[in-house]
Amino acid sequence: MISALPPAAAIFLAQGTGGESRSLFRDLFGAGSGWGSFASAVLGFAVVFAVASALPVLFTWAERRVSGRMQQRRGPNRVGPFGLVQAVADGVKLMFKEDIIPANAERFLFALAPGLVLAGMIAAFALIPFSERAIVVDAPLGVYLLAALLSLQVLGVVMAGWASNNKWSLLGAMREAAQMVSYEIPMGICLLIGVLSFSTLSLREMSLAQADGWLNVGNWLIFRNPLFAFPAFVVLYVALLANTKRAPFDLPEAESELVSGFHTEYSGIRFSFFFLEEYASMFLVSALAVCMFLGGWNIPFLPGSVVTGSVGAEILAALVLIVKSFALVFVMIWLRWTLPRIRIDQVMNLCYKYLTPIAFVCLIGTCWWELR
Amino acid sequence: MSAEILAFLVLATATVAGGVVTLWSRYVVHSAFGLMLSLLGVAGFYVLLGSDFLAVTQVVVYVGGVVVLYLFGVMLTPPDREERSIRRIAVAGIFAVAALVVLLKAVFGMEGRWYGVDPDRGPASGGAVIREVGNAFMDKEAYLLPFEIASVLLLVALVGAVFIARREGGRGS
Amino acid sequence: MGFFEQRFEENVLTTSVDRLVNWARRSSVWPMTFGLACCAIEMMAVGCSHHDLDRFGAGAFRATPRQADLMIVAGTVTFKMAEQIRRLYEQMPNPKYVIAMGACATGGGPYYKFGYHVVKGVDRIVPVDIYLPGCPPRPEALIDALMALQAKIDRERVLRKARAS
Amino acid sequence: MSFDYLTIAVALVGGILFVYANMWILSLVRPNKPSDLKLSTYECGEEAFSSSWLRFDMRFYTVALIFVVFDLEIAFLFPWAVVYRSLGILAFVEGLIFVGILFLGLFYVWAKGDLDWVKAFAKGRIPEVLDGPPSREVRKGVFESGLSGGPERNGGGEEAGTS
Repeated sequence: MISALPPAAAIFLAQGTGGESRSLFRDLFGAGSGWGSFASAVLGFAVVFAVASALPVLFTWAERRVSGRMQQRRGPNRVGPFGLVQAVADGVKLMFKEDIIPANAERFLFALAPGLVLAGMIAAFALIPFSERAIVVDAPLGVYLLAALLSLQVLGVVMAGWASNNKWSLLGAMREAAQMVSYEIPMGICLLIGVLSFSTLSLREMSLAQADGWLNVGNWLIFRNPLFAFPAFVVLYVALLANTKRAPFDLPEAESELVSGFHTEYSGIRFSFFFLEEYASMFLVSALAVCMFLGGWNIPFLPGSVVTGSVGAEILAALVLIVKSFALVFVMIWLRWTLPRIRIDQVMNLCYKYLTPIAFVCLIGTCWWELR
Repeated sequence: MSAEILAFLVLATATVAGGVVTLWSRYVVHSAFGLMLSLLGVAGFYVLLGSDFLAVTQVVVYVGGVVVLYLFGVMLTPPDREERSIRRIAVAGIFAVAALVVLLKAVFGMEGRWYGVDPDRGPASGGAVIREVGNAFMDKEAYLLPFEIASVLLLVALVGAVFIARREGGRGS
Repeated sequence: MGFFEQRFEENVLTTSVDRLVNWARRSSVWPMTFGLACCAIEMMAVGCSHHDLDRFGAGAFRATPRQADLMIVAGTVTFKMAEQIRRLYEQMPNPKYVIAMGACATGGGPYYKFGYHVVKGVDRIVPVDIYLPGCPPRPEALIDALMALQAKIDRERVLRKARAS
Repeated sequence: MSFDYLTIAVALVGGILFVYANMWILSLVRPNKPSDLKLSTYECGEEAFSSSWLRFDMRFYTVALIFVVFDLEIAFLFPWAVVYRSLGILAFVEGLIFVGILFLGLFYVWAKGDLDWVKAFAKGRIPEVLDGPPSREVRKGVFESGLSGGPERNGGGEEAGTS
């Protein structure tokens, strides 16, 4: 019966029918049969894709407006109210722009690279719990799987850089790859801290575990274990910043030295895929940090029951998570327009000589804290 | 045709195709990306066999780590292709045949169960595998000592790898 | 040439699509980070606080021609630089626009008579959409040139057949 | 469980298919006017020389090596972290030993200077003038090492001449 309804209605109906499904999408078409679960999976992908491609529209606008404010400018304000549809104009323009594949490039890999990067990002998006039930995939290995999908990005970037057969692209891609794999070490250790504290890998269960506590924030990981989890959160945030190649870690695409990094040769809509991935993954990593350290969808000072139960509560929960993630994204934008770019040796030093030891100390400290 | 067989066929095609690309491509970089495809296919097999932890570890360690290492290593080599000496091909051939023999023996030892999960056991439920592995790591009777030895092994690997890299780097420059 | 490009008669669908695409193109003219001489200083001033080219959506200076729509030839075009300018222009994807900024780029400027080393106008190398005189032009003038370019983009035909001339 | 990974697989394949579908559909409407010059490799307006598949520095490889080792370590620690709280002191001690041994490796690599991106800094050949504001002592150091022209640079040239 449900499968005959339009997707949005189906989601809420499926929720209303109760059951103990952990994901809204799981049972939509009768997950028992192979084709039914395939259809649910496709629907889940569609929803995730819509969310993941809508966010960059907002973020590029926010980036340009915020940067304008920080430089005492106005930012885009001609297109729509407050320039809100600026990103739509950019997108449509890029769609109708010529696509160039350089003659010396490896055509197949050149075409595949944006797809690989985008695919990893979208798959990772499916793992973010927006509320207790608004989650496409509540995989038992949530965080670990997410880290695995994020590590796929590196290959897409190297592929793009190598296939372009351009010196700037290859140099940018190698720098990017070196930076991304390096910062996966502190990132992984910080994720371990969250896993260790909650004894689960599922982001949804982590968010649930942070629901009630002292003033209803006491169970948030950064407050529950302030001595070690708070520095771990900072380390994780810096590592994620480097992983999404945002300034001050944007030296893979440093305009003043490497033109545009690994996507130097990409034009038009192909370039927009990389653009989309960068801005969507800003939200992705922020949501990851929020779910693990900042209480997920829980509202500070209000009990967890407020955001669970009814449909309205679920929507509220999703909004809370989005607002929290937006706050972290805003800090990313803020940092980009405040800090100068750092050098490659400083990037590596920061990773191996500061963040990794700090993360290790936090891990051991959390072990001790949980043992008390 | 059940979904499982279909998934198996798709994954098998991807794995074999990746392997073929790895062997016969013109550029070494293509080989590395072919290897990536092959390893991803193997990760899919692990999922089919009910061991999601192994699958994700495969992606994290092999696809996200080792293939990146290969790519960096490939970038290290001078762009002109290396000559293929007869001796190297012979050595590689011997190893390949040996590996094939072992594989075929394993395959025929399966007694017709070419795919799917162990029928006696059934697929592991969500997140159970990783807990089992964790408990086994921390069990004195099971894998506690190997777990610690693994860290020593990793230490040796780190020191050795960096030592070799340092020497090679010095020779190169 | 795209399959559907400039193939259709005027009707409500094609005119709407054309308007949409032209609106997108005019609202998002990304210039290339590319300056030749003193006019480039004024061009940078346009991107900065007081004048703020980003208000028109044109503030995203792209470092690579592959992602740029607009080439602002800001300064003196010497013969040595001519080849590079031509190649950079060619490497931009269609549709692409050129603003010749300043007296030198529009027609050689002060070097017209005795400048043995100066190309007498960048339009001898690449097609120019908007000429912007001045030595150097003030930032306001460059904004004016951008708005003139936007008016020109508004008249473009995407799906509609080109008007018989 | 199969649903979870099915969705992930659909997302992975769908993401790639989306890119190709998009490229195909939009190829109907976007302009396409290739020329030799347009398809040439971008190199700041110059004609591109040589292939760009060039030989890379060893440092990238070292970084990847260190990464793989730590990646493996993190993969080992995930199962440990999941069951940690149910095991107590034994898991703490074992984890401490495991991490400690790896930490030893990190310190070895650190002490040997393999973590330094600019090797010359580690060997003290170049004073670290680039880090932080230049103090009087550091600038003196630069002049003494003969790297930059300064008023006190008398000995350097003669030494080079005699040797």
